[in-house]
Amino acid sequence: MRYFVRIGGKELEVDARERGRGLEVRLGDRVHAVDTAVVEAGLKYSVLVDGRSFAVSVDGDGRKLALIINGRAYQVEVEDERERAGRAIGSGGSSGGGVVESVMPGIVRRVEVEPGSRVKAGDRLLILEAMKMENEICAEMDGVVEKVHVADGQTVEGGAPLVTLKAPAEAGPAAA
Amino acid sequence: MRYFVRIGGKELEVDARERGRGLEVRLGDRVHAVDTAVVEAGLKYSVLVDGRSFAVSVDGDGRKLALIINGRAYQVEVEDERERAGRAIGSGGSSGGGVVESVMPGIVRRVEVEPGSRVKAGDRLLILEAMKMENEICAEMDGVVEKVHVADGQTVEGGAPLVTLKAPAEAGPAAA
Amino acid sequence: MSDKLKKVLVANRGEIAVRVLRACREEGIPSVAVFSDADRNALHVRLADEAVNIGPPPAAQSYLAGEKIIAAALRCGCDSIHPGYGFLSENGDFADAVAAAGLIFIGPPGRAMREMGDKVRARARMRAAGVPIAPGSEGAVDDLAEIRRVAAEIGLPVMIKAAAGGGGKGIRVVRDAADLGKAFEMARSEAEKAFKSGAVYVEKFLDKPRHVEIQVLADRHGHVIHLGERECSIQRRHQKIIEETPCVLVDEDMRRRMGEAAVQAAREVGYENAGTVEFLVDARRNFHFLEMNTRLQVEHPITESVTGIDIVREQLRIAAGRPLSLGQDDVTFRGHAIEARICAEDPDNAFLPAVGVIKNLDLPGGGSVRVDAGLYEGMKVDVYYDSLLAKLVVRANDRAEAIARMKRALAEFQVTGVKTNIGFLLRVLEIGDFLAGEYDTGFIERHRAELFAPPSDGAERDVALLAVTLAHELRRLRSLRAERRGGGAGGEMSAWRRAGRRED
Amino acid sequence: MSDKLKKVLVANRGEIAVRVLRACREEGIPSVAVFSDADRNALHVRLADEAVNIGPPPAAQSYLAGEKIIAAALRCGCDSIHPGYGFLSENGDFADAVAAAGLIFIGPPGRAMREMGDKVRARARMRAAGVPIAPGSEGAVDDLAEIRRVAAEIGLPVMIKAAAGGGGKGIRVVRDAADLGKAFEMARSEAEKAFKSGAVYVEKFLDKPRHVEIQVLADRHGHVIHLGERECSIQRRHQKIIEETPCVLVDEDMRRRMGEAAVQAAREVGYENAGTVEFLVDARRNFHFLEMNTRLQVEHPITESVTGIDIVREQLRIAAGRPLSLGQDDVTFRGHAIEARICAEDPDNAFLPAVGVIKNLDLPGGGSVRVDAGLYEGMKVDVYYDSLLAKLVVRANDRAEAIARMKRALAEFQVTGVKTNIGFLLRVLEIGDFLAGEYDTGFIERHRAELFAPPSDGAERDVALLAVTLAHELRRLRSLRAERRGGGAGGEMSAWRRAGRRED
Repeated sequence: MRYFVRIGGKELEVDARERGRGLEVRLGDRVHAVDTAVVEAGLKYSVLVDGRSFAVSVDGDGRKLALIINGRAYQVEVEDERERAGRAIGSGGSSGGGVVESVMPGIVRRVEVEPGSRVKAGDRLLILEAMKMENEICAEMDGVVEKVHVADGQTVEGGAPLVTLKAPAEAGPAAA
Repeated sequence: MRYFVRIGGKELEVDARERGRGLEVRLGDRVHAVDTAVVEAGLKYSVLVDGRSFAVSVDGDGRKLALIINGRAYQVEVEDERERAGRAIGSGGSSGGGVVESVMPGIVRRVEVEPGSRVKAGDRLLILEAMKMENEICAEMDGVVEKVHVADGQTVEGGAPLVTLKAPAEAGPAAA
Repeated sequence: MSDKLKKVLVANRGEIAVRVLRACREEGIPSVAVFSDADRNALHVRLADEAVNIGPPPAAQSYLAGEKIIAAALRCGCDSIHPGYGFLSENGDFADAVAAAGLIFIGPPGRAMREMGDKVRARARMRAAGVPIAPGSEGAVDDLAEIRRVAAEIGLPVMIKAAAGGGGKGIRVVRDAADLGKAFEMARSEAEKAFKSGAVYVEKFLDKPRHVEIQVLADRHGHVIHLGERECSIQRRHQKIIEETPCVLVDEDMRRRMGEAAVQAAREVGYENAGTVEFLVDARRNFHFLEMNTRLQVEHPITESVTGIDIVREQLRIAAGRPLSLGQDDVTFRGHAIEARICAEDPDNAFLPAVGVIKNLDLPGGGSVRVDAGLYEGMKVDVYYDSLLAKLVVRANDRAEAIARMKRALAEFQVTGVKTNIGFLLRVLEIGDFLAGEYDTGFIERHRAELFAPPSDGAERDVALLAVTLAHELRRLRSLRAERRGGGAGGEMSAWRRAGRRED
Repeated sequence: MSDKLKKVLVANRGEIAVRVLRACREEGIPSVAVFSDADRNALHVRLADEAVNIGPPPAAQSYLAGEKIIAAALRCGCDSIHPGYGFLSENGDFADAVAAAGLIFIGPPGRAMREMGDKVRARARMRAAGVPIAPGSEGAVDDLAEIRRVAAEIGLPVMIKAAAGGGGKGIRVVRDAADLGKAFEMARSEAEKAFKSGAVYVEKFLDKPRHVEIQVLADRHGHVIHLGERECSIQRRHQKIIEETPCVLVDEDMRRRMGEAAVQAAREVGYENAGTVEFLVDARRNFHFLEMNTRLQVEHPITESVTGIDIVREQLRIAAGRPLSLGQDDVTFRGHAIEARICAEDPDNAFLPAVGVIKNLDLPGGGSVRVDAGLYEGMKVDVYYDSLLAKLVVRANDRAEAIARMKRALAEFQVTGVKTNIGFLLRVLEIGDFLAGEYDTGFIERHRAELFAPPSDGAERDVALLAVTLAHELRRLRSLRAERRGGGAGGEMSAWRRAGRRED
């Protein structure tokens, strides 16, 4: 099975096939013998790669996985060739529009933009209070506020949309 | 629900009924308010008895439970009134015969009795090797060997019958 | 009066409640935990002798509800209350209320807390007592014009700080005069919310300051000693994440001088029990009084590791009226200790707090490794409380060995279900300046590029191989579970057996 | 020669493999674990840099297969092998084979091991070197008549011991001349099986002996030092279960004299690396050489706790040819340390080993508490290997505080899925004679009545209440699961919801 792994910005192609009790994994021009043992199914594994030992914890079960390898956390996206083929057929070219989501549950303390506000990357959009700290939620790109999804005092869950930004290109010519 | 709890040699009668979010438990002439929280279902609980806090681990799910309460292990047998009623009807008066079981997997090193052997409590019946140690398996009561279930060199599982003893009363008049 | 407390209520939660409960257990004193509805299953509830529910999750209705806590203590027959840190621990009025209820507050008298709690007044008293302080406003300031005037006088950068502050809350650093207004506003708002007082003051932000503090112990009989220093300069969001002792900058003479200043500070306000005097140390090794934390400090275990003194047990004994069991000359230091704070947060996302349910938890073990935590599998980490999950403390014979041990222990500390800063802490311990001991409170900001560098090519390869291996395993597990649920015809059993074999 | 090892293969499993691997990691030395088929998932495999399968579960085909282990070390590019304790650790021929393969054996030379390993020869050499020894047979004995003669000469009780013995195996105590034959036979059979040599010897069984041992360190440059004593008299089945340091009987003068005797013993055989000289101490505080354990000892952590010295790191440095980093005068002792061995066994059933799968595991934490273990949830405990699951070590300022801390930590140590001796250890720590320090190797036998007393009425009540509460919960959980499986009509959902709420 061919897999596509996204780490940070890069994508690597990895080929894995079962061989005896283990896996034979090819990355670039090198082939590795991988032996995997289940410590707790779905959670904890012991992996030997060419005899090198890795204690790996895993969180997630879809395309996005959080791996903890000897104490270090890595966020990766893994897709196999069938999934990729399926996805290519299914959805065309989705938006890429900039919805700023809440990374954690909290209380919205002060919204500082409104629809139409023009913002630069790093500008503060609103203040979210969580775990007793005020956290500034800032724009990650230049753009124009398309929609504000929350109001002052509102409690939000992690992942809740806060503000939708349009890139300047999408926003059309400057308003004022 | 009425329960019968066997601890060591004693049996205690305990009455438990749900009351609000918790239990009301009666033992003797005292009634206790019990609040139970599940830490890991089937394994770990936090129990408040009249505000006194107990961290309890449990192993087993039948009549026999192993409880660990603040580090101390207790073997108990619990039966509710329905189970007791059912059992009273089901089986008449079972034997109480003395089957000596292997408490662990191991290898039988030397059987030292044979059917008909007369033994006293504490006499050695056989030697069982496990975890690199020779363990003497001794009679827990006076009696006569009725049956030997194993032979030298045999590998046994935990719980396997080793020797069946008859109490002297059951064994009839002394043979020789 | 007996020389032992009769029963202690611990008015806190999380690792520090566990810490105090363990000390009570070891001292042979019965203990009572309090818990909010969010903490019914918490470790501190399970480790206490008794436990009392004190209300809903928000702290204001539970862990900050002083009257409920005092009522619980009285109802359970306690003679004393330990406040831990945070929550009510530096609330002088609470300490007074505890005393007024006939109970012992395990900490300093309310009066001493108020003297030190008002940072503005504390600065004035320390200046009078001859303890060196940093330049800044004479008193509290409440208008922008005054802030601008002081800033101009002492020179930028400055800090605007809550007069009632602590724990990094209500602090803003200003490097540019144009930002004074915004910073003033935010500091005041945060201070208002955290401490119910919006009063702020201005202090010189020292050039590359190191944050070094001195632990003191004071009994009811006038004995005050210090237990050496802790270096706490590795901070993010103005909160410490790595602390160590000794501080590489501090030699025996400087330790003696700082220790004497700290003891003087404690004496000046009639201090009692354990406390910490914080100093800022500038590049020329001058030290300036910053504030006194009138409570047990998060990082107290590193001092315990090198001195062998159990600070919480000393607290319990001091509160019972016993004289200190040791004098200044009995305090000796052995080796080097480091603490790392394991927090539920996302370093890659501005260290924002993370939430979740702990799925898997492996704690490190072995020699000279200490874990203080309230963690357990199945624990919900939510937004109500602090993001501190655990403290990992190591000791070794010297600093290099302690760092090596910390790296080893951090690598063993595995948490899934919630994001943590463990990987980030490991990266800090690999930065050359940290290894050389050359750092100050600006360390993390200054080393962003290294701290957030992508993995090396070799590491990336390994991660890719492991990611695919795990993804492959998870697919196997999914199909296995689907088969088990579906029953599966005879022909399909082979996959199950194949999977089952490896799961053995 | 570099002063650091290049890569270490750890020829062991369980907690001691983990212990050594951690030291390698902290010392910056790459490590290789070996594992049998039973240990693929084991912690030591996961904590090593590399891991090599060396065969099926029986030790003879894996952890005792010296040639496989040496081959693995060579294949992985190791320059050294650490044997841990047990298995091949006291096999002089293995040490020689390691050296012959061009590898460093992290331990004493094979010659020194053989000298000490043959208990009969060791007794002779020690006597010649002026180290006090206990009365007994001059050499090995192999017929019952000779045993009877020696027993008559030195007087009963006597011990019949394997000449190649260790770890309590192949030892029988005889109090009655009538039992000499049976004991001889069993000791010989056990010795034959454990050590491949049935040779035994006879030694006076001292009246109420205490088992006190001295840790020594010796480098390649002729420096030999001792790290004080360990008291190991709390034993069951001739195996230690609780050890402490210092020994209440040993004052400074006695420690110096025993230390010098131990150093003399080590010098006599040209010892190198870490080793332990065991003494029996009689009621009049006379000490007699018992044997030397030519390897790392299970209970080495208590010495580390009070001296601050990492014995395994010293082993790695000594093996690399470095001189000892400290002299005898640099060794100081701080406080009191105790170790308790957590074993998979059933104290209520003659301490027979127990087996199972670890379902739930909670390890204790907090200050001055150390856990050395290879434990994890899901681990299979089976009959192939030793029953030692974990070592719990505490340190405190004095003995009473250390006992209190140990009790606290043991109570937090929860294991389900396999029977353990944790409750038994707690009971030992409550016996008056133990608290008073008045004990010897007969302690457990003598206190059977107290140690196995039924719970008090109050405790019994609590257990009954909790048993019923848990039984009630388990019934609820069962019916909940049955409902979930069955789907359940709308009306039956209420039970599910009710149960689910509490499971939150």
